[in-house]
Formats: sequence, C-alpha cells, structure tokens
Amino acid sequence: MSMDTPLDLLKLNLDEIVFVKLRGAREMTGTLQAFDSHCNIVLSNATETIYELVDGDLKSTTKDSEMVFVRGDSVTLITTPSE
Amino acid sequence: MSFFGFDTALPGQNKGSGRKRNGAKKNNAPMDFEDTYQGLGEYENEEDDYLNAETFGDGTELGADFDFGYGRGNLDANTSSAGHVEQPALNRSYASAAASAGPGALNAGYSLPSAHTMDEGMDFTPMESLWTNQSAVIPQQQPQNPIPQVLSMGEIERQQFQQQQQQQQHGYMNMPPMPPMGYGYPPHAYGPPGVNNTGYQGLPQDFSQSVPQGYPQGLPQGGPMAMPMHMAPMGPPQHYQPIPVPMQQHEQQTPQQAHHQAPASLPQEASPAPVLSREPSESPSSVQPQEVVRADQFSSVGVPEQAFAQEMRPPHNAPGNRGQAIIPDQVMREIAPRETRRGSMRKPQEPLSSEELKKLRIRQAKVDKILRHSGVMTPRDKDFITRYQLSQIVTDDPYNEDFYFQVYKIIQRGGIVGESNKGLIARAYLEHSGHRLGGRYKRADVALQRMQSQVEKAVTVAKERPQKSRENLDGAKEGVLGKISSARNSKAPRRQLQIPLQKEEEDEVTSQAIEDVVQSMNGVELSSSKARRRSSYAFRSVDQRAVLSRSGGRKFVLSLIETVYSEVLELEAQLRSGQDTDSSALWETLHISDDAYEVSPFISILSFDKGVKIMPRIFNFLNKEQKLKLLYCFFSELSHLNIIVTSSYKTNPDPSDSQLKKLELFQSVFLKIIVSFLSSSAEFLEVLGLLLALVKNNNVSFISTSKIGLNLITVLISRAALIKQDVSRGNVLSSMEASTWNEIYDKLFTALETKLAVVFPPDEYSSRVVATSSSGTVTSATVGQSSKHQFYDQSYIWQFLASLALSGKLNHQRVIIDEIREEIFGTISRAEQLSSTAPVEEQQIALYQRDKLYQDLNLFLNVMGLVARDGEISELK
Amino acid sequence: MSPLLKDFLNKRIVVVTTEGQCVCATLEGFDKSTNLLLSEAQDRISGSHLASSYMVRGSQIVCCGLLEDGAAALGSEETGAGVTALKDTRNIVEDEHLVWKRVWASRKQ
Amino acid sequence: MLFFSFFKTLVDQEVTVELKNDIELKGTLKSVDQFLNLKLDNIECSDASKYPHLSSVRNIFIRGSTVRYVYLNKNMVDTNLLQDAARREAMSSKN
Repeated sequence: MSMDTPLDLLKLNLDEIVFVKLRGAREMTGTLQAFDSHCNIVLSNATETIYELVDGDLKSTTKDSEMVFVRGDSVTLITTPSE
Repeated sequence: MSFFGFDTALPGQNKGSGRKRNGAKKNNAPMDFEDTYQGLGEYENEEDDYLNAETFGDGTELGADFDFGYGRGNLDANTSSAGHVEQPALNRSYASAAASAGPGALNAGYSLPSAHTMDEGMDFTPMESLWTNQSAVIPQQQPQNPIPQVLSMGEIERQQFQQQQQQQQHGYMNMPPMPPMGYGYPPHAYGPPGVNNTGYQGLPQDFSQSVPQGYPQGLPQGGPMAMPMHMAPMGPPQHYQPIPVPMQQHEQQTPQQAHHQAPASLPQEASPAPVLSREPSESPSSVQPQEVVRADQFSSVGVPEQAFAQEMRPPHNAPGNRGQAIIPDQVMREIAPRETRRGSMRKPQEPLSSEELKKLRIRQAKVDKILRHSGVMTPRDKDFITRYQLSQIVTDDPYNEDFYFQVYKIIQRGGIVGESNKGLIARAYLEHSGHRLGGRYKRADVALQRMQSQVEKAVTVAKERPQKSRENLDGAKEGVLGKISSARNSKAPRRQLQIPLQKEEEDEVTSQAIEDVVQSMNGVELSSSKARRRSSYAFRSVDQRAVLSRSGGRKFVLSLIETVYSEVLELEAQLRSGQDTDSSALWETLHISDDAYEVSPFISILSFDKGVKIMPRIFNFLNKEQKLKLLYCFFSELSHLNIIVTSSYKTNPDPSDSQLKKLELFQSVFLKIIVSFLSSSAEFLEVLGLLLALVKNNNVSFISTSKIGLNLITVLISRAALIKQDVSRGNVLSSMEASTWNEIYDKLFTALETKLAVVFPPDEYSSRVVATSSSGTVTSATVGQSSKHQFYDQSYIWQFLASLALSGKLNHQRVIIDEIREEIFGTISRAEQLSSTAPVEEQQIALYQRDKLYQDLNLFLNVMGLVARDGEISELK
Repeated sequence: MSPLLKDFLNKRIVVVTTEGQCVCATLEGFDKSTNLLLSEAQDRISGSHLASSYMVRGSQIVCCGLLEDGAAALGSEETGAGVTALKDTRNIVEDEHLVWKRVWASRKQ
Repeated sequence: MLFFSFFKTLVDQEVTVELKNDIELKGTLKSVDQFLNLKLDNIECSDASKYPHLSSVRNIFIRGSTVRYVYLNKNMVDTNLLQDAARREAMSSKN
C-alpha cells in the first residue's frame, strides 16, 4: 500500500467533507465526490464563501449548492476542515 | 499524425526550411514543395482504420476548420495526386496492427526464417508489423482480424527481447540497433517497402533525392559506401561509412529529374544535369559499381531508380558487414521484381569531380544540421512506443477510460437484464444507489420492513401455538393483567416471579453448551478476540475520533477503506472479465482479526459512510466463513461502533441532521446485509454464536438505548425464534441446541433486566429527533408517515420487545410486562388522546396515527395472547 | 478534435475574450485549440468596425455564442455607454493576501 | 478522462456555468469535449441587465479553461459511482 502522493491523500477524503481554498478570495466546503490530477473536483452539499474588503472591512457572502464542479485551475488548496 | 511515432519533428518541414536557408544563400530561387516532400501523405489516408475515430475523433470531417499549428492541410492538397497510388499499401487497421503486435507478429515480422520477410520487415521497416500490408506475405495476418490482441507492458518488453535475440541469430542486419545520435535521418526514408514501391511512382525523383540528402552527410566522408542507403542507420556503427559519391551519381543520373530538384539548394542540379553520370563511373572510394547500373536500368523502364539503387547497393567494401551478402539480393527480389535483369547491371561507376564533391560536402553539412534531431528515436523506440500506445487503445476493459459514463448509462437503462456483464456492473451500484427504487431512503424501509416481517412472522406463529401454552399463560396473567384492564394509573404490580438473578457482567463463559456453540461455528475463532480485552462500555464520546484513535487514527482508517475499495474494484473488474475471483487479499484489507489495536480497524471502517456503503459489495466476494467471522467481530465490538454511540440517546441526546442521515445509511445498508445473511445462510447455532458475541462482550443495556443497537438485537433473536419455530415443526431441536439457546437467552435477559424501560428514549429525545428530521432531509424512515404531524416511530421498540417476549418463558414475559407497563399504558393513552383532541380537519391523520400506535403495541401484546384496542387491553380471541 | 464549434462556421457569433473584450464576427475557421479566424469583426457594444479579418488565440477565448438571426449589435440600440464592461478571467482579487489575512484573523477569535 | 466522462452523462441536463469573469450562464448542456469545453443551448444570463453582451445568444460555446464552477442538481449525479470512477482514475494514473 503506497499512500504517498498528494492525490492519494485526496483519495482518502473521498466522501468526506473537505475545505477548498480558491483563487479570488474564495473558499468552499463540501463533500468530495470526485477529483482528478488537475484538481478538478466535484463537491456535494457545498458552501462557497467569497471574501472581500469593503472600505477596509471584511465582508463575506456565502452561496450553497447541492452539487458543484470546480475547475482545478481555481483550486489552491484542499484540506480537511478544522473543527 | 506524429502520434504514431513516425516523425514528430516534421522532417519535411524542417528540411524545407533548412534548404530554404541554404538556397537563399546560393540563389534566390523559390523552394519547390515537391523537393521537400518526404512522403508524409502516405500516412494520411486511414479511412479503413477502424479505431481511427476513437483515437483521433472525427476530425477529418471538419471541412472548413483548419490547423494553425500544423499545416498538414497543405501537404494533403499537394500530395493528393500521389495519394491514390499509395493507398493500397496503407489499408491496415490498428486492429491488425495490434494483432500483429502479438506473438504472431513476431513470427511474421521478425522471426520467420524466410529471409525476405525478415529483411523487409526489419531492416527497412521496423514498423512493418504495424504498418504494412503483411497479408501479402503472411496470409493469416489479415487486417480484418477483428480481435486485436492486447499486450501488457511486460509482454511487449519480452517481445523486444526476443527480437534482440533473433537479431543476434540472423546477424546485425536483421534488427536495427540503436544508431548513434546525430546519424538520424527522416523516418520516412525507411518506410515500408510497399510504400516505397508505389510512392516512388507518384513522386519519381524527389524521394530519391531527399534521401541521399538526408543522411550520409552526418557520416564520415570519404569512406566507402558500405551500406544500402536505407539500411545504414539501422546497422551497427561500422556500417556508417558512406561517401558522398554515390549520391552525386544519382543526382546526375537522370536529367529529367532536374526540374523536380530544389534549385535553391542545389544550383548545379537545377541546371540540366550533366549526362556524364549516366555512364556509371568508378568512384575513387570504391563504390560498388553494379547498383548504379541497376539504377540506370530502372530508370529506363520508368521505375523510380535511385531509391532502389541505394537500398540495394551491396556494401561489398564494408569491413565486417555481415549482412552484406544477404540483404541486397533478397531485398531486390522482394521489392523490385524487375530485378531479373540484375545480372546485367554491373557496370563501373564514374568518378566525381572535385567541385562536385565539395558542393556535396557543403550540402551535407547543411542538411546534417537540419536533421540533428530527426532521428532521436530509433525505429525500435518508436516500435515499442507504438505498440504500447496500441495496447492502451485496444483495452480489454471497455470501462477503463470512460467508466463513469458507461456505467451510468447502464444503470439509467436498468441494465440488469440482458448482458450479464452489464448486470454485474450495475449490481454493484444498484445495491445501494437504488436508482430504480427511488434512492436509498426507500431502501432503508426495505431493511426495516424485512426485520419487521420477520418479527411479525414469528409472532404469528406464536399466536397459533397450541392452546396449552396459552393456558399456562392464563394462570400467570391474573396477577399482572387482571389490573391492567381496569387500572391505567395503577402502580407497578408486585413482581410475581423471582428470576434467579445471576449477577451481571459475568465475564467467563464456562458452560458446556456455549462451548458447543463455539465449536459449531466452523472454525470461527471466537476466542481470538478475547486477546483484545477492553472495557465493555463504549467510549462515551460522540466524537468519532475518540474511537478512531484507538484503531490507528483517522488517516489510517481512511487509507484502509481506500485499500478495500481498490480490492473490491479489482475483484469486480475480474468478475466482469469472467475471471475467478480470490477474496483473500480483500479479506486481509478488512483487518477483521487484527489485534494490534484496541478497537478492530474493521469497526472503525464502519465509522465512515463510505466504509458502510462498500459492505454489500464486500459481501459479494466473501465466503460464508468469512462473513461469519466478520459479523462475529462486528457484534463483539458493537459498543465501539461509532453509529451506536451517535444513535444512543444517552451518549448523544441531541443528534444532528447529518448524524441521523448516517444512522439511516447504516440501517439501510448494513442492517440489510445482516438480515439477509441471517435469513439465508446462518444456522441456528451460528445465530446464537453471534448473539453470544454481542451479549458477552458488550454492555447490552447501553446498546439497547440506541435504535441501531436495538434493531441488531431484534434481528438476532427474532431470527433465532423463527428457526426454532421452524425446526420444532419438523425435526426437533437437539437438546444441546435448546439448552444453548436457553442459556444465551438467559444471559441476554439478565443483561437487560431491570433496565428494560431504557429502550424507550425520553420524550425530549424523541421530539428532538422528529424536529431535526422534519427540518432536515431525513425522510420517513425514522419518523412516522404524516408530514404534518410527525411523531417518533416506536415500532422498532415494540418489535424488539415482541421478539424478546417470544423467545422467553412465561416468567420472562412477566418481567417484561412488569418493567414496561408504564410505556404500554402511555402508548394506549396517547393513541386515545390523538383521536379525541385532534381538530376535525386532522381527524384522518389522527386516526391513522392511532391505528399505527395500536398496531405496534399489539405486535408485542399478541405474543402473550393479548390485544389492545379502544383504550382497553383484552385477551386475544 | 473539438467539433463543438462546427455549427458556428460561417455564422455571426459573439466572442468574449479573457480580457473582457466582446466582439461580434463571422466565424471563418477554428482549430482544436479554439484558435478562431473571424471576419467582419465589430465591437459588440459600440458596433464599430474592428477588422475585416481577425484572429483570436484560443487561450484568449472565454466563450462564443451564436447570434440569433436578425440580432443587431448592442450599439445600434444604445451607444454602449450604459453597458457594464465585462471583467477579465484572471480570477484575481486585488490584495488577496490581505483579504486572507483578515479572514484568518477573524477565525482565530 | 474522468470529468469528460462525467460531463457526458450531463448532456441534455440543465446546468449553470459560472465563468471566471463572474458571468453565470444557465442552459442545457449540449456537448462537451475532452478539454471540457462546453456547449450550452437556450442560455440565460443570470445578470442579463448588467451583462447584455450575450443577449440574443441562445447557443453558446464555452472554453473549458474559463469555467470556474458548474452547478448541478444532486439527482444528476450518482455519487457512489462517481467516487468509484475517481478511485479508478487515481489507480490508473498511478500506474
């Protein structure tokens, strides 16, 4: 058993909740349903949070989706969520 | 398509640009396309290739689109006239190519002793087995061979090795060894002979010119022309001793070719060529005279002469050229039938002028520069890569690349019927995806319904028991039930019977009867799990990490699960391809009897949804003994099961929506496996063994505070009751079996006694579950049917109590009634209240709920010959 | 090869580029990298003529939509002044690191 | 090829594509290629008043590289199968 590459670690989290950081000050949390070597992913029950600074204040908006495909070139980080 | 290894560097283009540069210096005449063309078009017409569309898509239909980067379109246009001639040589399909990549190809292309095949296939065209129409030589290598053989990487390598072996046997000429870098030449120069034959007709002189330009330049000049042109680079290095002279001769041989030549690059050729070379001259570097003559003769019959001439030039003067004696003759015979005139061809060659030599040298230097990279890969490299690529294209698992789409479509169509292959594929996913039955939540009902019907069946049988046992009951009823009908608010009646109270948690099982159970469970090592001593109380934490940390940690368990998945996917693929499956590797990955951790990793696998979901597919591959071991482990360590902890109202009084969903998933998937295993394959003693595992190793009372736990107990004891009833009709239970059952039942009962009422969750918990369920996505499996008036469905509790009472003796039944009388009356009064307090417009719902409450309660009461209706309990008639 | 654009050949299309440019043109050709050869290119907003022959690199294409028959350039209805400019697709938020800094800071609390 | 395979099963389903330039297009997926270029029919721009550029466009080709998200309905996806497909992809790309 060789669980050594980053994608193997991603495989461990299939069907588990993951936290995804995205370009453009966005993040998304959801259940990992699929991934490939480009970090294209599919999440279910996902919540996207978009952050922005409005006049120096941090503002966030969230958006829920029951199933979403995320193109890999936006993904900067995938991890399991901290509790 | 460079994909097939012929030339990624587009030598034609390279050369063209190179020559342009060259020519620009010498004279500014425009470059002639024909002069640079290398026969690329020969590889273009592939309509017959039956996998072409799969490989490249239907791009050929794209009429008006174009390719900025490639520019092949121009070539196509320009070579179309030649194309029709070339086509016949190329009507091979990938299928036949793949087929010939098999062992047969070895025979055909490489190992046949018949020399002409060998030479043709190996020396000139290492890709022969893939690209030429071998059917001309070996009839069984028909292109229409529909079943391409798939090679593994190992096989391909083995073939390569064999080829090398044969090469040793047949001398260096038979295989192209790796030429030194930089001696490359355009791959088309050694294209298949068949292609050459026809191709040259379409393009009379250009090819012969481009070839000589192509490669001798990189070789030491002035040496003897030792090798046939097309063969040289494939031979061992000692063959590379050409001199420019022969080329010079060719260039000069045919005056009519002058207009085809690139004037830019070779000004001396652009002018009408000197005729002197028509008379072969003796080369100072001792070039063989005869082939030049041969060339002349070919040209006289209108055959493309130079290429053949060069190919066939016997390298007489090459020292150590072992192939020299064989090759030219055989090749000549094979590819040029006109060679019958061979005998008359030997004429001396004319010497070159020094000016010509000089020009030629300059030209060679230029072209050499251009071609630096065109031979980076040897023919064998390309051969290898092509075969490997083909082996990837022609796979025996059609689901490999497009798995999701293919299987999804099968499932959508409900592909169970029909092709068994598709049925197998669909089965793995239909089991728990449940497309046809509307998703998994309906499936949950299936598992529960099955359990319920099992209990009901047992109760029905019990109701039909001979009146005799009923009468026994009647006597006892007086004390307990005499008050029931009249006194709803009565205090608990005094206990009528003192059950001999064995003290709880009596750990060591010593009874002979239980030893019998152990033995009867065919080699299932009940004792092995004793090695792992642990507190029988669960870790009272809802946090699954608490449990996971005792079996290796989250990551470890997740990696176990993924390994299990890989094994199952592998086994399923084997099943599809009709192979025998061996579950031993899968069994290992489950870590059932792994004592290295405090909690079996298998139990932790079940903490994850995906670990639960894979179970039915695991069960498809396990044998009965393995299943028994698995279930034994499961029941032994039930208290550690995350789902028990989260579904117990004691440890998790406020379950979340996602926890309730987990519970449903577990019930629909794993409970169902257990029910069907118990009802289809388990023997009486095996059921008892599992029950014993549960009772002996766990705090049964705690487990009974969990819905899942209670259901699991119900499943076991109702199944045991059914088997017992069944057996008692036919052959009687052996005394051993009967006493074992009694003993285990007593143990179970003792563990539950005095705490029986805990099976009823407190109202706060029930209402919270209902609230969470109705606000969340959990559906009717947990709660009652009515969407407007949801209530906590207690039927599973009554099923448990009914099963328990069913197998108990009279005194057991009395204890049960005694302990839960509050709940009995509570249920009756709730049922009555419903109908009296409900508003008129909700009467229907209220009536339904009332009936349901009575129905559930009566399942239990019927066991004892009682029935509750209209607020009263009476005897069942 | 991507045959997806085949249906658009020789038709009027709207092309949005990664820079946010929006062009209306006739699709003359394409290749598998979505390099596009366009003719009679107009600005989608103003309707002004851009070029009679226009090539767009595939890497700069966001999308191409088939213009319905008879659809006029937006510029003919309005001058294009009120139309919001399209964003580019670089997906970059200015000072993104500062945003994240704030996010982490707020998480710690 | 996993996601090519995946998107092929979504053909003729209604999806919402969010592009990296923030435009959101809802439409019926008509085709997909191996670059995950998409073709949608009957598109509707979620903020048509702000971005009228695609008004009078019904049929659109979207270059895969400019897609940020594709929103789907849960019932379009067989999650167990998809997870297995991802596992197979991971297994085969490893070899």
